[in-house]
Amino acid sequence: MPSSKAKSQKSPSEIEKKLMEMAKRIVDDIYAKRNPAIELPIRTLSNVYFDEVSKLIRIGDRKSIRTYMNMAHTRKFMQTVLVASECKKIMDQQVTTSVRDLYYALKHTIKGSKENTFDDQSESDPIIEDLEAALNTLREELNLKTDRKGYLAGGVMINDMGDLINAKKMGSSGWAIPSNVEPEVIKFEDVSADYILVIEKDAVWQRLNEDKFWRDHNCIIITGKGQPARGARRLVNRLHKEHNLPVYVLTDADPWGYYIYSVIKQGSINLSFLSDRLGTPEAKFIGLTTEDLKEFDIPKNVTIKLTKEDEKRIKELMNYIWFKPKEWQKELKHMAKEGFKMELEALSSKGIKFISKEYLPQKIENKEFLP
Amino acid sequence: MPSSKAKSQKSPSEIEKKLMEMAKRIVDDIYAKRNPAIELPIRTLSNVYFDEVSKLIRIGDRKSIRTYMNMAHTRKFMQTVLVASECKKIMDQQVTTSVRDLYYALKHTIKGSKENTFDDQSESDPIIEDLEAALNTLREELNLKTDRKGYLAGGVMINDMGDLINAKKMGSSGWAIPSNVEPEVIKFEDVSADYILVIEKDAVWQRLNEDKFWRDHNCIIITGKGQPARGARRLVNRLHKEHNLPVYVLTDADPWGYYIYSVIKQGSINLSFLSDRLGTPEAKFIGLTTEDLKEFDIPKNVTIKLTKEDEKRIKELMNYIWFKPKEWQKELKHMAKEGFKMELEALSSKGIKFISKEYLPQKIENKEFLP
Amino acid sequence: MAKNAQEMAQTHKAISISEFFEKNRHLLGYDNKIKALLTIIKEAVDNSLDACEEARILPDIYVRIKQLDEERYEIIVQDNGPGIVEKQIPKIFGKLLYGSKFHRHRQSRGQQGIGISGAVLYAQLTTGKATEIESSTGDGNLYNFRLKIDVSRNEPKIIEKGKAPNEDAWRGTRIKFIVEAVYREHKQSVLEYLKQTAIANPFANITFDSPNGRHVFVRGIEELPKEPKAIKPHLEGVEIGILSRMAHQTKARTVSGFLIEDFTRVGKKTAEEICKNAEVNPKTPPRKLVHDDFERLIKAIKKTKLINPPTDCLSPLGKDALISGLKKELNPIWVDAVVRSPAVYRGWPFQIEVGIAYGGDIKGSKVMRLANRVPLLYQAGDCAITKAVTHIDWKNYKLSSKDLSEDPIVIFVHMASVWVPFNSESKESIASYPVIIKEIKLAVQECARKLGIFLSGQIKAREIVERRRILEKYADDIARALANLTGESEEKIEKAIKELVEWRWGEVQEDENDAQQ
Amino acid sequence: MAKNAQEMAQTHKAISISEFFEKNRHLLGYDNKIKALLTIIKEAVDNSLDACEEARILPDIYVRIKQLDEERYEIIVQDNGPGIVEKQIPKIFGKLLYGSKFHRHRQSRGQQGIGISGAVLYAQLTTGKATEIESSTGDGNLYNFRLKIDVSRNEPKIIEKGKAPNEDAWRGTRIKFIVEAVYREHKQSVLEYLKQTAIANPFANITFDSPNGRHVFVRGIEELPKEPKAIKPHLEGVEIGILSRMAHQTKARTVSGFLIEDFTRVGKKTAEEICKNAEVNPKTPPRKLVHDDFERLIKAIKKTKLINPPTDCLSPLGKDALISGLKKELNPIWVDAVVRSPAVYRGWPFQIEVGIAYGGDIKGSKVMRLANRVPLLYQAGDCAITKAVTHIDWKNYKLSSKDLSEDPIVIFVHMASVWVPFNSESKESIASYPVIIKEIKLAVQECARKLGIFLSGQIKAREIVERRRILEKYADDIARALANLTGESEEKIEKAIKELVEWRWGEVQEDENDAQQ
Repeated sequence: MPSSKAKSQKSPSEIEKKLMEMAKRIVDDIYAKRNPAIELPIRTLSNVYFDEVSKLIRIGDRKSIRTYMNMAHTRKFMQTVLVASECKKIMDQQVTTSVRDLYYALKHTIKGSKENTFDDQSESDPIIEDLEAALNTLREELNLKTDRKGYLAGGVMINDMGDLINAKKMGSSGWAIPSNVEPEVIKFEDVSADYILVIEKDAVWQRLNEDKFWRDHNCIIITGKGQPARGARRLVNRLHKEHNLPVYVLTDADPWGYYIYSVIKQGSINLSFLSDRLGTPEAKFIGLTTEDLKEFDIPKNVTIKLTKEDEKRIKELMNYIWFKPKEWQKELKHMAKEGFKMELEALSSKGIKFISKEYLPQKIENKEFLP
Repeated sequence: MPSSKAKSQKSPSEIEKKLMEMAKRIVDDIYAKRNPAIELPIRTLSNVYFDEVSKLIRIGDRKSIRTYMNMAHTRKFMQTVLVASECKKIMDQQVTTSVRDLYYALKHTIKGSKENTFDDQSESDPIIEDLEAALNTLREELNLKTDRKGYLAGGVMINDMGDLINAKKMGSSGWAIPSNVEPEVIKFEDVSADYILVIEKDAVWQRLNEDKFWRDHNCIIITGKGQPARGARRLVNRLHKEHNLPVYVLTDADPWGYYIYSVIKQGSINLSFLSDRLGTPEAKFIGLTTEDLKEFDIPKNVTIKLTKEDEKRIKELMNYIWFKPKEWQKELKHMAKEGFKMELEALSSKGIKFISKEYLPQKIENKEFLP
Repeated sequence: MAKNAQEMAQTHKAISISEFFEKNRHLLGYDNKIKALLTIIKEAVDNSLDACEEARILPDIYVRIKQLDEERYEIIVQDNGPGIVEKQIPKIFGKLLYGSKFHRHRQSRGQQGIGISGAVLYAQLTTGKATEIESSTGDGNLYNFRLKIDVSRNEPKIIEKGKAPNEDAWRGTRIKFIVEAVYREHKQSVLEYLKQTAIANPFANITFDSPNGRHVFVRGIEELPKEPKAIKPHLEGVEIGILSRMAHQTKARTVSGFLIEDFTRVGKKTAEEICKNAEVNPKTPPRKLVHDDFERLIKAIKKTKLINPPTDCLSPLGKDALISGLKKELNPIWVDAVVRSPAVYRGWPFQIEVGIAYGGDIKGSKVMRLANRVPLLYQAGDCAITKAVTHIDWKNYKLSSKDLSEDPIVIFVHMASVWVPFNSESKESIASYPVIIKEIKLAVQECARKLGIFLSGQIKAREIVERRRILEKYADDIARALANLTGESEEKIEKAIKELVEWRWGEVQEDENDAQQ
Repeated sequence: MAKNAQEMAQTHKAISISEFFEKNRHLLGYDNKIKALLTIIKEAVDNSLDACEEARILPDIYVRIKQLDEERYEIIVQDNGPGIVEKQIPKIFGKLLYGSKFHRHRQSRGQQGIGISGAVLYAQLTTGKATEIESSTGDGNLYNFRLKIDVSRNEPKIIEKGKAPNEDAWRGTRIKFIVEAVYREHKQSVLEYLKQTAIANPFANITFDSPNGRHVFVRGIEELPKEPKAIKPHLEGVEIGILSRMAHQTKARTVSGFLIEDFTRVGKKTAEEICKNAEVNPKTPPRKLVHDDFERLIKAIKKTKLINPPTDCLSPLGKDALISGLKKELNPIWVDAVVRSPAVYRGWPFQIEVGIAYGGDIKGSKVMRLANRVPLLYQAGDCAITKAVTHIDWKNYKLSSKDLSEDPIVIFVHMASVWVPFNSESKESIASYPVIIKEIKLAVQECARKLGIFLSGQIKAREIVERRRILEKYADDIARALANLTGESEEKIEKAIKELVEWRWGEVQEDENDAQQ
């Protein structure tokens, strides 16, 4: 959809219409001398719930009202209107832009003062999320894109803006996942893989890519390089939904790795309004677990002692409803009791190829997954 | 060269021989009851010089002697021997591994103590650099690889481990640059571009890729996402040397951006022993400069005030011999005097497409480069 | 060589109190030459104020410090007080531990009869000069003395003595010392002492000719504080030694009578209850009481509920005088004061008053500590007042810093008592009895609450004006954005926003349904 | 009501020193009931030690504290000193400011004749009980008194007096007080005071029956410290007041003779130089000197170079005694001491000695402050000793913390002087004269340097053994790696490494050509 030439005139999209309606209501308030207001879904833990049916984190019904005349809101109100206006502008021009470009495009000193509209990007980013939630849309549909992160290799043929990319022929790099993977940009031409393996660490992904693990096991390997960005999560969601591929997740055995898994599986609190598009509730956890230490006879000295912060985070995870399944409670308790965590690279202590030749095949064969 | 199957027996490479010779000398020392020693080039500013002929930062002749019986060295001596041994092992197996895997493979508790061979990766990484410098080699030739970073798009056809990649057909992502781009892995099958544009920021790269800037201007665009990793630097070096492509660099107008340019151009202090392979002395600086503010009539409010740290860094840059050309001295003085810096995204304040449609074309056309 | 007891006995000898303080002058406030100057002026001015008050005269005090030599100064302090009768002059100025206030239980500045004669001692010690005193009670005679102290006997030594006709019927006392000293103007200086004295005694005129020029502190009110009454001791805190001594000196003829007459606030019922609990016949003549009787009496007193001492022995400044003093010397934008009800420690009544002045000419923060209207300038760290003030978190009262380090504020704390418990004989800080600290804290907090209300009012007023400015500031940008989004005219929207603000800016909006914003 | 001068004059009255201290008992160390107990024992034990030393008797001191009631204690202090002659007993114990040491310039524990009678005053004040004194000079008679003080006259009041045959020829003094007090064992307790006293007086036997059991501090050396000599005043620091008083009391018949005879270290030449500079005829009879003469004399004295006072009036503990005391009571692993040469402040000679004990039974760090062999337990913060010790960066001396907070160390500092300048009459801290702080600092630093050498030796020795352990620890891993790299036998390499270590581990390697490692 984006192209380098702006079409001369186009009819407004659904999203553009929503933006304009929001603005219309504000203007009506102003004319009627009412305090102008924007209604926004609340995006904190207090307004988020775990939907037992869809197994997704979802946003609740509670709204906050951001008004012009409440001093605690005035600046944010102004910023919200400005971001909405700029989104309309770039949609009119049919270009996409990065959230950082958006920030720069809007930053200026307010007339008659020394104050800036935005002081830094950490002010504009949450406003974008507010708009996404309020309009029930993705930023990509507002023609915005975020930092991209993550790589893919294996049995899938991708059509990216017309370019055909064979993920089995991407050499040592793999295919870099863009920030916008919506069907308008990215199409799957041919999917031959049997399942998707999502890997927390790029180094491990590279090890598996070098060993052509995806060829031997007929799968797709994806890394998010840590907490996956929206692009990678959306891609997993689409591949699973559209082609029914099972999803296995491989992370460090620590509370942060487990949280990454949970975000892939049921979405995050902050982006709870997007869980339908970003979460993949059928994902399974393949490892590492602290129980692996014994099962795979990993030397104890490659484990790492839990920090105070780790311990706190473990307690928090145990209280999340989506970690309530007994297998997870058991694993978390075990980690807390034993007092150690492990990184994926710890498997290298058993030999460079241990992960691709023994660990993963055994886990997949025996279906040793956590839910 | 790497493959998933280890060949049964292979003759040792040059590098392996050097490793073995180093070990042999140590063992001879031990048998002769001499203090075993490893000679290492010193890699700090004190032993680095700017070679006016090649225009590269180069390492000097001074060596340090790391010995077993000097208590300040003993642990590092042990670690050096261990890393050397592990490198030989993976070369024997003909696999590559990440520096993080190497760390995990070597980490264990020392017999009869509670001490670990390595406490964390920040202990093993410098030892790898020591070995690279001592053996005058790249880590890639030791079958090690680092984190990869950076993307490329435009007029080049790449052969990556046998996979043919057309960088004009890489959709919204571009080609992800791997950490090892040595000729054994990456070959350039066809180079049609006229020049290379190296861009500090990924967001700007994406903007240009979306606008198909590389098609309209027949070039290659590369981003290192900040300070480029070795892979991207080596790639620029090879494309320039092997295909004689001019190299233009586009960074933020701040001392950190300028330093990124200098690293691309003449190498870095820390990896001064690799400047021949990583530096591209013929690179030119295309922008941003603080003078651009006036020339392109950029609104003053998107500039950022210099911090104390910025000011300190400017002074340091002015003293580096490779920033001595008068154009650079003038720019740095101007920045210090005016007291502001600018990010690339600041150009968006002139419109989303200003950078691709006006700024870069004008600069390239008029050859407005800094040396 | 080794001595036996007989030999040792020969060296034993009585020591005069003057000799003692001559060697231990730091105990009286003569630690160094800067402080010595302050101590002398303090003793003389305190005496003048005490005398004027007792004689119900509005004080006019004149102080002059003149430099004679590098470290030699002439000090003159003159008052319009009642004057001193001729025969008392030598003893008052020339004998340590001689005075009118020690045996009397009433609030006064001086207490021990040691201050002014200490100054005479210091002068003769450092310069060898006699001190000159002129005084008249307002009759026809003007007496003048040049005095020293005979240190080994602790008796006055009259160097010269004269009598002149007092033609103007002048009344008052004038003292002239010549001492080794150093004059400085800093936070513990004579000038600061006189300024605080002027605040605490707004009924006094004080003129000060310093080596650097004249300072005049003009009287702010025309009324003297009410005269404190002397009281008898209170039974609370009386110890067996004192009780038995008093019993042997009493004029009362029965124990019961002794308790009622020699102590304050003991009625017949209380006296008899004490005697009963002590198993002492209330009719027993006090001189016949033996040691065991006293022990039982002390125990009985401790068990008996006693009425608090009367408080007319106290003479606080009062709220109006305090405010007047702070206003005239500090010129603040806000001032208020709090006077606590009297309280009691160890049987002694005391009363705390606090004034706070804020802003205006005040720069920085300062705690002024006073005891019986006398400023305390040294040993702030040890003082109950400092402890009470620094334990308060001033941010609670809308000041900008927890410890006042960034606020223009003077906190004036006055303790009035029959017997102020000082930490040392130089009377520079008040001992930290818990009940004293508590009273100070309550008074300071009450006054600080009033200041807090004033300050938050100021803040609120600023905020409301600020609100309008902020709303209008954003109008331009909001209008442009809304125009782009709706296609309406930017000018029209901006005008509407400004009308809206004009219409409704005064309304206070509370953040209720919107915790996350 | 308003009073005139005549009325006021009638109320003036002399105050006795006993009355003064009765009301200001905190000045003598009776701030509270815990401290009171310590003060009494301190005064009595100090007197006993002083008396024994003067009579050249090795002291045996017995102290007993017995609880009688919740806050009532009986205190007994007994010595084997010279005893007190019958007629002196009442004055010594029953009159304040009476003593043998005030007018004499010599190092002693007590100074002002105010301590022990102050204790008697406190006892009668709090419990009404007389103090009992028994004493014999070793002849056939044993005298006993029950004494109080007549407070208004500051004279002893003999309640009972007796004489008994002294059949065992016992010699010494025994005092028994009954007081209100509270007994505690903490860092400012009687026990701590006696322990420090035992360290500072290792020639004394001290037995202490506390309410919680017996503590015995056994004599460590059998020799008394050398006897200090009395000295005359020194001209440095003499003030005009003192000079003129002395001139009127002297037996000398010329000014020159007066200067030579009544002051220490003034020779004929010096005396004449002073007279010449002062333009005073050296033959003038001192009584004929007038004020101006004294002024000129004082100026001349200030200009004249004076010889330092003699130091035989001082009796430091000495290095051996100090080490002996610290060893016997603290059982450290290291101890040493430094005795400075005498120095002078304001004409008074003084001498600093410092002992440091480290490790062994010592837990935590402590500074023991002593003046003339008397431990100082209160007001540490104000004391010159504390200031000197805390200004030292102890890390420079190889201790593990800058402020000693983590080290097992006792720093013992003793100031011996004819006249110790205390900050208050209760003698709890030494005034911070710069020259005193400097002397303490130099002594402590010198002693600390010795400790530093000891500690760095310990560290070095540990390091050398550690070196071998480290080298051997890595042998296994290095051998395996080298075997992999060279193809040689792992066992063979490991054996060779161990031989290498065995051969060369003692060699010290310095980091020379290898700064970056």
